[in-house]
Amino acid sequence: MVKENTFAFFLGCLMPNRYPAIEKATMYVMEKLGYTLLDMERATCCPAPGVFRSFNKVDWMVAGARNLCIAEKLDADILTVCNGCFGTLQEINKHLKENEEHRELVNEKLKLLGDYEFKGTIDVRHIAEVLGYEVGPWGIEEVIIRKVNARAAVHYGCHFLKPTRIREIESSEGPTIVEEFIEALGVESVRFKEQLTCCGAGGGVKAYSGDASMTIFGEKMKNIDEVKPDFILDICPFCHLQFETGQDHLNKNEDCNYDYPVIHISQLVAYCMGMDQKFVGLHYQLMGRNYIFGGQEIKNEEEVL
Amino acid sequence: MSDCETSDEYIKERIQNIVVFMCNECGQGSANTAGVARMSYDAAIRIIRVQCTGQIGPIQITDALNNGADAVACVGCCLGACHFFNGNILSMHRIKLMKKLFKELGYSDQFVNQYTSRAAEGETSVGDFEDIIDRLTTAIISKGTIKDGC
Amino acid sequence: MDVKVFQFNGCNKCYNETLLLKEDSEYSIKFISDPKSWKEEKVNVSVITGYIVPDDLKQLSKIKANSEKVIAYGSCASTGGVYALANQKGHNVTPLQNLIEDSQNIKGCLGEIEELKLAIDGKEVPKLKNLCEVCSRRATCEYLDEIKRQIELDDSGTCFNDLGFLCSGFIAKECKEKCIDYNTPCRGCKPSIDRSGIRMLGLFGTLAGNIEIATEHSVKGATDKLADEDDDLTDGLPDIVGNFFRFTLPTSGLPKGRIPSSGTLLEDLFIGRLIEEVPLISGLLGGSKSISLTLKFIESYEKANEIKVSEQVKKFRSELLKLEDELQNAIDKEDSTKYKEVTEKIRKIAGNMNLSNLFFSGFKTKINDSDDFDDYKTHIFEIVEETYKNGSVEYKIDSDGILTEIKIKEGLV
Amino acid sequence: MSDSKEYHREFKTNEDFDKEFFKNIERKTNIWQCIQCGTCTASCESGRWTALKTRMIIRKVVLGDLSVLSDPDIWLCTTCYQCYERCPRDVKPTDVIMELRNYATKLGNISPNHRAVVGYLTNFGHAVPINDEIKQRRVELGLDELPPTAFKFKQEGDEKDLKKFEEYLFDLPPVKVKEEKKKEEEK
Amino acid sequence: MTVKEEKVKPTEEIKEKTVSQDSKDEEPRIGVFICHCGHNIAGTVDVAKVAEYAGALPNVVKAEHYMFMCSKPGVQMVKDSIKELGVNRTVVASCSKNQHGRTFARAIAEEGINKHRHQQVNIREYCSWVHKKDEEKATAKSLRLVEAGVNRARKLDDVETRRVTTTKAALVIGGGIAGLRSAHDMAELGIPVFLVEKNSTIGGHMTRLNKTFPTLECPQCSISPLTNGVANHPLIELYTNAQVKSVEGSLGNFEIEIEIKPRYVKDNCTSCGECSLHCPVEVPSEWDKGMSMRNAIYKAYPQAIPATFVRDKKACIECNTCINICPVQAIDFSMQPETKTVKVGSIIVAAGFSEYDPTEIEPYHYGQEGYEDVITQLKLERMLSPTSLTNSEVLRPSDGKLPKSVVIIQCVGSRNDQVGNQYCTGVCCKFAIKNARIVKEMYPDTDVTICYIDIRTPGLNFEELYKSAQEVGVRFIRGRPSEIIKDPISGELTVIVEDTLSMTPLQLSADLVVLSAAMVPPEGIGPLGSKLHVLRSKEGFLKEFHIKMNPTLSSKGGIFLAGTIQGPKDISETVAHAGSAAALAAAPLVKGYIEKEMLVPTIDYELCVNCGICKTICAPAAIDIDENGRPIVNEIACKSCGMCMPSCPTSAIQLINFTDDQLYDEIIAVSGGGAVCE
Repeated sequence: MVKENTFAFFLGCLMPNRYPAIEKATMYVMEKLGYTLLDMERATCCPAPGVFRSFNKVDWMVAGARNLCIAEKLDADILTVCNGCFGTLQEINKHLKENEEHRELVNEKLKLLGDYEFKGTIDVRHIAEVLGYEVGPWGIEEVIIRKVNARAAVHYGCHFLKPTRIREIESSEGPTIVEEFIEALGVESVRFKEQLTCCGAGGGVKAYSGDASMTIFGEKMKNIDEVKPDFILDICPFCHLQFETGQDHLNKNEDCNYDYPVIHISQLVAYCMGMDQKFVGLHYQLMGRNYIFGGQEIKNEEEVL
Repeated sequence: MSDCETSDEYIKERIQNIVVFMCNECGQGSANTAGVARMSYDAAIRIIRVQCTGQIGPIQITDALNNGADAVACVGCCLGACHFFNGNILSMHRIKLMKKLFKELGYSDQFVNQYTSRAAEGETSVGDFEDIIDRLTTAIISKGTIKDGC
Repeated sequence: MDVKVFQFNGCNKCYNETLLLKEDSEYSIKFISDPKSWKEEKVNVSVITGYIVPDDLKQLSKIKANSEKVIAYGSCASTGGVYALANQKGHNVTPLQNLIEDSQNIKGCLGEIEELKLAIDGKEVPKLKNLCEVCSRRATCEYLDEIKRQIELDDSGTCFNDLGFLCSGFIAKECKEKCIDYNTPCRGCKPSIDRSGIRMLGLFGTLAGNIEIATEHSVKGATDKLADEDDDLTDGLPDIVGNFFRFTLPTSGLPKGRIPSSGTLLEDLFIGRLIEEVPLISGLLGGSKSISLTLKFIESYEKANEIKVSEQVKKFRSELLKLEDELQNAIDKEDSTKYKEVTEKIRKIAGNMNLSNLFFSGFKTKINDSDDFDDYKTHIFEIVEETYKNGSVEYKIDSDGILTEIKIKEGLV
Repeated sequence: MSDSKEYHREFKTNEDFDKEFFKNIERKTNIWQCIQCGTCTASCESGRWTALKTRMIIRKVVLGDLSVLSDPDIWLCTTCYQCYERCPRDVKPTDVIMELRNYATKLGNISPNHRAVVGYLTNFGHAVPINDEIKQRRVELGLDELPPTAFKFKQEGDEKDLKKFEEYLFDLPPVKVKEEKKKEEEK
Repeated sequence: MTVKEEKVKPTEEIKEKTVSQDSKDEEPRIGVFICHCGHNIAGTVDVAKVAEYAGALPNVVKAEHYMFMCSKPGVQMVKDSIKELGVNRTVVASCSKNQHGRTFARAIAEEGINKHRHQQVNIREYCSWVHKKDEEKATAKSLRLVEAGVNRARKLDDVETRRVTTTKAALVIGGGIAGLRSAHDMAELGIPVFLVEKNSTIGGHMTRLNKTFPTLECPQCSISPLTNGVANHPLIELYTNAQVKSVEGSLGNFEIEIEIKPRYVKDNCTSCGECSLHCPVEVPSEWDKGMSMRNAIYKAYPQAIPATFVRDKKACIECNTCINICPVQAIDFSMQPETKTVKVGSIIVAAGFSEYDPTEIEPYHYGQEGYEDVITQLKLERMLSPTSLTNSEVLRPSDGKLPKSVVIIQCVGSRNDQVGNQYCTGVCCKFAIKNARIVKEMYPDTDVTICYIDIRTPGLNFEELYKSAQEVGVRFIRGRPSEIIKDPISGELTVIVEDTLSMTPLQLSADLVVLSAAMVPPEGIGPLGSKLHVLRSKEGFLKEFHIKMNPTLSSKGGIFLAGTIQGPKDISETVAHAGSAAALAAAPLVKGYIEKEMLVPTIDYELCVNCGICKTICAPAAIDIDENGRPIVNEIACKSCGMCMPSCPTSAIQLINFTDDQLYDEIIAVSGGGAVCE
């Protein structure tokens, strides 16, 4: 039986090494919501589904299983904030739980990496899913102290919902989990064309061919630009990176001048729960550095605590 | 197998009877077509007419084997085309278990087999018959006959 | 009427049971535990127990010559019994009827003493009900979707077979041991029809009609034929001989097995069996040592796989071991009343003299309606490929949970 | 048309295909069931802009056309799983491409950038290593300078985790010299 | 085979009598006759030797060999042997059973011996013809085969040929084109027919259509003669708003309970339409696929048959306007549902199909708000049809404008594992092409595109239809669209598809998207199937008895399938199918009786353990469980396959003349030759 209201906090790569603000925000949010986050010591890259799985599926599973084992030792479900990490870990976890043959294979190899054995005792969760379903708009209402009145272009990314048969969160064709949630924060989600397509970063494409990645992304931005949102809301640091550097890259190489702040869902929630904007960390980012969250206080912190 | 030589021909020569249960529909039909077309197959093949291969159970098969048959086979309609809905499939399942049983007793699993044939094509049943003999031959060479001795 | 009970080879469960004949005054009973040493004298009825091999023919024909009536009592003597499983490895256990003609059979492991009495008095044994009719579970006999080797024990209303957990009750007569009452499927020690094993095979082959099996094409004419690779069906039934022919292998009309023998007859009969069946089989081996043997099997498995057993279980088990010794000296004293009460006690805990209630990690059914059943309940266990050792028994199972090697120290049974 | 035009052998024969090669590919029966309906290519975000034609890749696998393994397109899949979601024959193209990449890797068709990423993993335990600027920020935000991941332990002198990574995981075939040359020529 | 009148005893007599005992008691006297068949047999097999061997077998009183047994003198030999030597079982070793088995069977029948006491041994097809080269072996084999025949003959029992008088009436379930066709055909043969239709009108899907391919004629025109014909046929009793409640009995004699829901309008309705004119309630019309509205009291469509109006109780607000307004006081809210019991000889199931509901395929957003312009083919048909609201204009449901571009998507719900329909519906291609062409002809400057995976137009006139569509300029794109996307700003639809032939991804902007949805089993087929005890295919359609040889008979004797209930079909196939079903269903009724050889299993209740497995595996559902849990054989329904035998754990159930010990004797003889190395 895994611990209640406790998560092994899986950092991954991009969040700690590029966007520490998201890490900060996530910790802030989860603590406020009464969850305990445990450090996963010696954790590594998930490893990234695009690149590493492409090289060697088995090794990919082994490295992933190693991270799962760390959490199993902590006896807590894993919390990720990144679609990539979520994708990898959730898929490996589910696959190894079902496929004995591979489980044995992986456990064999795990022994080489140290004292690890995959037992399949835990689950893997994504922050968006925890917020959307476990906390829920109903629950968040009570703990937030400000609402942001803004129009956001929500980007789900791919690996959070797809493949639906493995993720089993929500239909990938018309998801509403994030929309419904941020509505409670006063944020209106604006639908734009081909909203659910990929940002172009995944599958090792960003590394393999920046141009291809940017072409796909360019189309995405065009569609977003059509509806002129206040900011872009994502749930994955990798998409986050793509949106950040991507806009910059496009501005440099094409005749366009995007400046849409890119905000990860934990950053937004953290702000609404009363985190100081400077910790939200927009000023560290390339885009929309001086964007100020509008919105009004609805109650002061004391009421919440 | 030690005391008798083990060339294919030698064994084939000595395979004397193979009991083949053929269903009244495709099995019989196919064998008749084969006969009319004057195809030829080994004289060891002895056909018993039954309504449907679904009618033949382990009892009949063991009876045959105990009474000197070298091998037993059921020939029914093609899968999905059984004239009594699914008799051939049920028979297949039972024979699958018989095979397993023989393996467990240390015998070859080729003494029983299930085939299908098509009434319009004599080749199908003849092909089945030849297949029975080939498999039986190899089985005997490697694992010996169902009888003791030899 | 003077009756002589001859104990041939193997377990002496039935032999011991015949102690109960003493309660009837009109018999004058003699127990001959070593027929070889028996010097000929005329008898009315001679009862044969234990399994028989062709070497015993000489002795048997002597007995036959001197007695008016010969009765084979118990599965071993009448149908070959559990020891005949060793025939799979080329041994030659034969039922009495194959060696000497017009002998009477009292089937069942263990055989029922009332029936024996009737047979001795030369009365007809009344027609018995079929086991299913006296079973608490109800069958619908739909096609199976999968064959299970273990089931959760909660459901006590549905037929084992409907749960995919094969039971041979269809061909069995009602009996006293009644393993089915202890969540143990029947293996047909008391068949109501000849060649029962083969018939069960036919039945299950049919019931399995829904399960995927592999087929291939024959080269010429290219029609479907049965492929010889393993599939869901054969994987579901890893040990057909042990399952359907547990007591009737020599009478089933199957050829004698050709698996090379790998030791004594006792060891051979275990090899190839499924791990979850091993305690049941060793339970059948009866004799005064069966309990300790069975527990040795169970405990070694638990030890190796770190299955925790509750205090309650330990308590019951030690109790059983005590009873075992009591039973032994009851038999030595030929004290039938003592024998009776001890067996009663054993039955209370182990379910029946076949110890059906014993299993890995606990017991299968409530023991004298205690309400703390959860403390000593068995649960579904993993099959782990490994070598297991516990004092005088040592065995090895493969990934399918099939016994591949076994060593049993002498003098255990 | 000028005489100088060269003609290449356009038709293929059985020798051009290797039926055996893909015999162990996962779920091969499903792949053989592909009806070439094009749902995958149409769903493909990348395919709208690049040369990636998922349908053709599956087709080549069915035919046993090994050119697919040296085909750079298979590295253009963003694994967005759109085709996986919609394929009417349940071919799971994304997984197929992933597996093809595995095969390709074995043959040494790996882009240098990807090699670099593997290097990062074995050195830093991360596909994206940390840098001083970020350390700086982390401190500003009140986080530990280094996250408690394998890299941190490495810094503290406990290298065994990553050593083992290097030893046992993702050992890629050596760089093809030929490829190196090409790179240079391009430059 | 036909059996002489006097030999066939009427049902009642035999009911008590199971198997004639006498055959068991008397000691068998067997006559064996070996046929030379010219040189066909004698050329290879030493017939004299065989005859000699046979003569030595126990119970054989006569063993002869003759040039042509099937010739008149040959048959006479058999007859004589019966007269002179009192032979009571005959074995003829010649050709196959199918060829001359019945000749001799009939011969002994004429001598007053039950025809099932003849055993045919096939030493031609199974021996002489296939072992030409090796005469010695062939002879040896014949010996075995003949001995087997003798052994088998020894225990042969009489089998009664029972005559079951059939009820001369038929039930047809479903009033669509298939139902109407078969009902009408049977009525024409003079059989009273009960036609049960669950809707308020007959005619089914066909009445909804605009034109029928390939000739583009008006379905109304082609079907109305049939609908009227059925409605007015003296022998056809029509139950609309009705459903089958229960089915008892078997081939020849069924008893069916029909439940009839009230119309609330009496038959004296003149269908003047006053009521619906004044009815305040409006709901979307089911018949019109929701493309138009109807009132709470309504007639599905002007030409509907029966013309009587019907009241929709759910929708009605009981304002009683109609009651007051009806000139003939036909309306009566107090009507109650009634159940009728009818006795029939055979049943035809023509329950038809439903159109697949594409909401399941999310990328197409069918039925989602904002995607009103994504419709199915049937809706398009409704738009085009002369009786439609749009008076046969094609208009966008969203804004009622003429579409400038129409995209038709094929294989929606068929050939799709994800939704579980692996089959190809087979008619979508045809009607899609038809509609595409019609639309293109109506609006030449609208561009019409069909996105297909494969175009399947087999058969006469259909490829021509395809060509004609190409002629008028319908664009064909080979590729299955991945999704339909909607621009949130402009609101226009775009279909994304790859043209697989040129390998180019396309974005087709579409004003109207038409989905060619699959044919799926009609709702409620499950319960119906189990009421009828017929088996269903995995797709959910009712399973035919034999895919090739008997596509209209269901798994249960006496119940026939007509039209799309057996699998997707177009109208002409359906009509043909229905016709054949009618013929087959009518045969026993016209004849007045069924002659069934009682080649059925008998159950020994001493052994039976009531496990019920025989019931499980009996495909024609000929084994039922009686009140005290014992299986009983329904001798009429039984198809004598013997499948129940090996499944029985105690061999309690035995198929007469194929019992275990009869087979055993035969097996002994056949296999009783030496074996390898003996």
